Amino acid sequence: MHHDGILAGGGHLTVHFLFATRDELFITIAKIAILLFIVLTVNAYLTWFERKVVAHIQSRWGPHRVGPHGLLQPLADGVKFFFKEDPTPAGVDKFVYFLAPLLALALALTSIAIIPFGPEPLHLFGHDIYLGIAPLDLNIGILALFAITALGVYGVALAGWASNSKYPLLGGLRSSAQMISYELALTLSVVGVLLMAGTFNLRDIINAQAPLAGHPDRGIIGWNIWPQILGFFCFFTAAVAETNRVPFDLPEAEQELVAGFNTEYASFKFAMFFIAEYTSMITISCLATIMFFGGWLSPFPVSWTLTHYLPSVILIPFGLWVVLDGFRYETVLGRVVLPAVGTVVTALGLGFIVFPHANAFIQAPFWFLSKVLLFLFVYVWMRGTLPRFRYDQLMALGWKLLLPLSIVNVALTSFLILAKMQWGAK
Amino acid sequence: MGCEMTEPLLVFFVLAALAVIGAVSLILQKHPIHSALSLIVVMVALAGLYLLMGAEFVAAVQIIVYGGAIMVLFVFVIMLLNAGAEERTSLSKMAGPPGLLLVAALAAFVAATIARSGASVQAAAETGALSSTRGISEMIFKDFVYPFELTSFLVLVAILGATVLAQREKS
Amino acid sequence: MVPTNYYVILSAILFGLGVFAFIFKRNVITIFMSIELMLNAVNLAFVAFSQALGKLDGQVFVLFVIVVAAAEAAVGLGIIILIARNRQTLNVERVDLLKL
Amino acid sequence: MLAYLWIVPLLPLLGSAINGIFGAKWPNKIVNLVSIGSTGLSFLCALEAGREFFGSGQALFRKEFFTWISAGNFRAGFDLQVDQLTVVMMLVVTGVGWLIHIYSTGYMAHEGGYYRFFSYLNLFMFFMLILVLAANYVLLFVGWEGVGLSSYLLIGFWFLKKSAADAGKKAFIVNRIGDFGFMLGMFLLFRAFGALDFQTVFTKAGTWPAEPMGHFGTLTIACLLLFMGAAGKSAQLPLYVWLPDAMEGPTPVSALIHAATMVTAGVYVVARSHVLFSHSPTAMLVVAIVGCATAFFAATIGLVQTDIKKVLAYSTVSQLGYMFLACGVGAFTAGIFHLMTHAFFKALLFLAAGSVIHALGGEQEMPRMGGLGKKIRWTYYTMLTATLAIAGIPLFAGFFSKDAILFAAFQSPTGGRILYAFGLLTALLTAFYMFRLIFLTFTGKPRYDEKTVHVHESPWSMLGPLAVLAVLSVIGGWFALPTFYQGPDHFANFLGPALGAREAAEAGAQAAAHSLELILAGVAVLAATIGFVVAYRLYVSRPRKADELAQSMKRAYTVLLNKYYVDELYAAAVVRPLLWLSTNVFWKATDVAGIDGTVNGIAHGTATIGDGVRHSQSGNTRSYAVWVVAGAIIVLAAIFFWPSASKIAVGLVH
Repeated sequence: MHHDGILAGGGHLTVHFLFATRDELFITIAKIAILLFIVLTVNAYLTWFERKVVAHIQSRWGPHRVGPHGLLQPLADGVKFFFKEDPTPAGVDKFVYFLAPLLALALALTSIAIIPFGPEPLHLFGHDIYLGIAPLDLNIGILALFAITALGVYGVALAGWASNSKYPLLGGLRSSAQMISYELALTLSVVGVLLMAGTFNLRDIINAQAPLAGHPDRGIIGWNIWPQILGFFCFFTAAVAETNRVPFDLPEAEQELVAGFNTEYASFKFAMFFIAEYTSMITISCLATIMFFGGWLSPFPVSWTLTHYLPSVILIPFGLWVVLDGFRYETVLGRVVLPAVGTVVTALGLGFIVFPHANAFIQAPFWFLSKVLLFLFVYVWMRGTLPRFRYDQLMALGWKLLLPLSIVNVALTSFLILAKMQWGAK
Repeated sequence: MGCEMTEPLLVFFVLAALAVIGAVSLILQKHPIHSALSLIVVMVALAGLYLLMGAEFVAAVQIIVYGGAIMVLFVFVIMLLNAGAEERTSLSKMAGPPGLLLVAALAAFVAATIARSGASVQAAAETGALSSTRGISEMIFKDFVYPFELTSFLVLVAILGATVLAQREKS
Repeated sequence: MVPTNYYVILSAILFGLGVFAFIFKRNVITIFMSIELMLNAVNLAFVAFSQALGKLDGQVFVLFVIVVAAAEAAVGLGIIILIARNRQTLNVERVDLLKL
Repeated sequence: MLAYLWIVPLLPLLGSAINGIFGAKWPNKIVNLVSIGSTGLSFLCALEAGREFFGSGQALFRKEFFTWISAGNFRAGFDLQVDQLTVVMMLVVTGVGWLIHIYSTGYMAHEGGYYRFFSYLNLFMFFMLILVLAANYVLLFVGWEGVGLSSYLLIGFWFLKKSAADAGKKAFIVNRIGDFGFMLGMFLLFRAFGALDFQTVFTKAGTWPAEPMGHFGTLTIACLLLFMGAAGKSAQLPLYVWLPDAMEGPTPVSALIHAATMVTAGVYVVARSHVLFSHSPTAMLVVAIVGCATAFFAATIGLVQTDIKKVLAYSTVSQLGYMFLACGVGAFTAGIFHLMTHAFFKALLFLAAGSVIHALGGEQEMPRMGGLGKKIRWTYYTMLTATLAIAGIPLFAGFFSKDAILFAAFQSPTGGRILYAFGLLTALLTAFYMFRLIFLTFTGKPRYDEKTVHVHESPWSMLGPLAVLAVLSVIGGWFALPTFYQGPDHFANFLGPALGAREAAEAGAQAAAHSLELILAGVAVLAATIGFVVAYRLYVSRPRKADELAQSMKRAYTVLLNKYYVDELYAAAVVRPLLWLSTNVFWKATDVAGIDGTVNGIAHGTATIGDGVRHSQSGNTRSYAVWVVAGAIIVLAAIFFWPSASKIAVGLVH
């Protein structure tokens, strides 16, 4: 009866998922829990990944003491964060001081909820469970995402202000200014994509990049990256700035501002900022994937059935290599753990070959995740290679290059679309 | 009507409560930053209400522009000026009891007006879900295109004005 | 289904609170915020009626209001910065001279 | 040229503007170039216009250039018209004006405000041309007032001299009185005929029945009012007082404005509206009597004046009286004829007098002149010519015109004899005082201090015009020559079409009265000679005699010397009461106590209220906020308690 109660009213499409039925409510909660777990883990190992990659870029070993290949390093860090002393500086505005990190983390995690990870529902207990928390018909998906990222500024700004210390204040000011400036470019740069897709709904945007019925399956050719290369450039640059990552990490420019807005934060509050930053990295990568790289679509035409086995083709050799590598590892733990992990991975790969359904289901998430990983790697790569901008350069870049470029992009796209309507229709 | 506790109603009351609390705290807080935060709460709550009414686009814009731009600007300025807690001077004779009286009168009038108009509006209610975003765009770029252009001009002027105002005079 | 009256009454309450703040706060910035609050209240009423009447004009109006509010905020805050710079105070009661 | 008639008045206006605006910086040469050039050109244009007019052979050329005022059925446009009368006036004005411009370049050479003088002079030319070219009373009135203005400016040219400034004011104010009448006349005409342009008025008036003698109908009153204006402008009794004082202006001004052109405007107006006048014998009679009286009256004053220019001024007045006499007895042509000849010889007289004054370095009193004839020959001869002309010596211009007037007066049915008698007497007096002037100035032994004053002949720029005018004042009258051997009066025939059939009839009558005319001419000449002889005996052969005569009838002498105490009379009767009234009633009572009191009272009241209200403007933003809320509440209350109001408001929005 609740069901009727809601649908009768109409105009609640976006909220009805919250309580369509009790079961769906539970499912949603479960989804949230799982996603939270995954995201946090990924965060943790993202730090490991980053440190490793940067280390190798700088021809160092990176973490390798805690656990085999330092795999337990994130764990250790987490523990450290928990048990470190958490001093609250004198004269801070308590409420805001505590609010800021919470806000940052909460918003970052919320934004993930918008992202859809796969097209096909998972059939469990007689329910269609879609990958991703947001409802299918979230017509303002991208807008919602931007809304949340827009609020993300407060975390940084308030933290800087509440710390009652000049370095954080400066950092906070800088980052809020920076975020506001680049938000414009970020928003404008995707307008091209939206114009082509004609919707805000992320799923529809991905589907818009899929081959239309009766048209030749062009695979990677159909992605937005090609027509929207300009938009992508703007988008990715702005995104990096929006997440305060190198080369735009002025808010936490060590040389000038000690550690920027989070100087006065220690232990778990600091961790919150940390996690928030990495989560937003992930979100942005997902967004880039969806917007420009066809989301979960395979780069190959569907007709190339052999490509469906790529997951296995990648997983099995990787697993085997891990096993072999494990046997030669110096520590005992390593010699035990690594082969185990390796076998699991190999088994997964084989499983996909054996169970076609599972393989079919895994395709979309596989591509999605691999693309996201690619972007994350690019993030880290940039951190390893690029120097930091000067503040004025940053502002100039944002206002004088990206903004005009993205506007030009919008104009071009809309013009082309109009032209297509005029002449290309037949 | 419809006073059996459906979830939308629940949500409404939650959000409404949030909004009112936010507004009250905006008044009670001494420090501008806290007032700003309270106002942000109000705005988010209103955004939620818009969602509840199916005005998704407006909701999103509400948060992006109000929450993400305007209020950030406020916070930014407060930080920039390093504004302290507000001093409770009362140098104004008018803004005492008479002000209070006036506010009460205003509220009363508004309430009364609504109470009278409410019924008539209620009659027209109960329309199906309207996919707002598309419709809105249609309206903006067809019916309201000139006002729209005018607003863009307004914004341009505002940008210039703000720039001129904020730049330090050379000395 | 939430009766339109509820929304409108809520907007009335918010508006009243906004007016109250408008009169009784001393800090320029806060007063400015209370104006924004009033605008928001009005927006709520707009959207509520637009939903009730099944017309979108209300929502379009809200968009316009938001744009105007943004412009207003830009200019207004600029002015406030100037005031703070010249008068060394944000208390409107201390800013009662046209000329220093 | 006729099509572009407006060029004729425009040229002087341009000259005036250019000189007035830029002249201050320019050397005199350029100023001369502009002013003389503009007037000369306009003279040529006038000639050309006249030629075309006669070439076209039409009775009246009339063109509406643009509508100036248009209200209901009333229309006053910038309409110009040309007929024979206009041509005469136009040529006189531009021609004589041009000569006098040339003369002035010499006369004013050493004066300050050179450019100003010429700017005014050109301005006068402009207005005068508007006056004579106008095709309706309104435009005519524009010129009328304009010439008044420029006359005021020029009389007061040396405005630092109090007497000059006062004279200017006097002229202006006295003219106001006349203009008042003139305007009333116009209004009356408009009420009667519903229009003010000559064509309509005259055609309609032509159909009106003539109003019998002594009957004051609309036409009569209108005519009398117009004549009042004319009397003001042309210095007739009782409004003549300003003209003698106007001699404070530079001599060329006296010559151009107060002898040749402006003062004759009155005569012109009367002649122009001859249709109206001829329909009301009463008005005609009044005009005749006033004219005649003025002629005699002024002549008597002129007998004893010692200031050379004053003498000429009074003679001007009396000659104007002649012209009005002529108009009054219906001999409009004769009037205009005399107007023309008078323009020549009186201008000449003034210019010559100016030359004399110039020669003596600013001396105007005849008792301190004498014996100049040999020193400044040209001036002497030219002035002598003019004197002969004005005195009415045969074959000189004045003779013919004056003779025509006297003849007409003699013939006129109503009181003709008396008018004639006075006219004749005036002629005698004229001859006397003119020759007195000549003798006192040019003959006898010098009475001025020859050591300090060294007499010098004027430059050619002055003598040239003198010569030309001398020639004109000789031959100017010869149009009428044929009448003496029974031929037609060319001038009369020429003006005939413009001045109506009545003339033609008279032309017929003249043939009958030919012998009579010869007799009258003889009598007139006799009178002139008597005047000459008396003057000669008194001032040349036995100089002592004049003073003895003055002593013997001291009372009359003093009365004349003081101009019958008219100015004093006016001062007592009009000026002082007015002064008293305006000082005590209008200024002290009305203005200071009443108006200023009110204004200041209001100001004080405002200040007090403001002082009270000011306190609400505390500058406290929060108070203002409260006021804003109060306003909002008022609006809401209106909407709430009076919904129709809100409906209306909404309606306004939509």
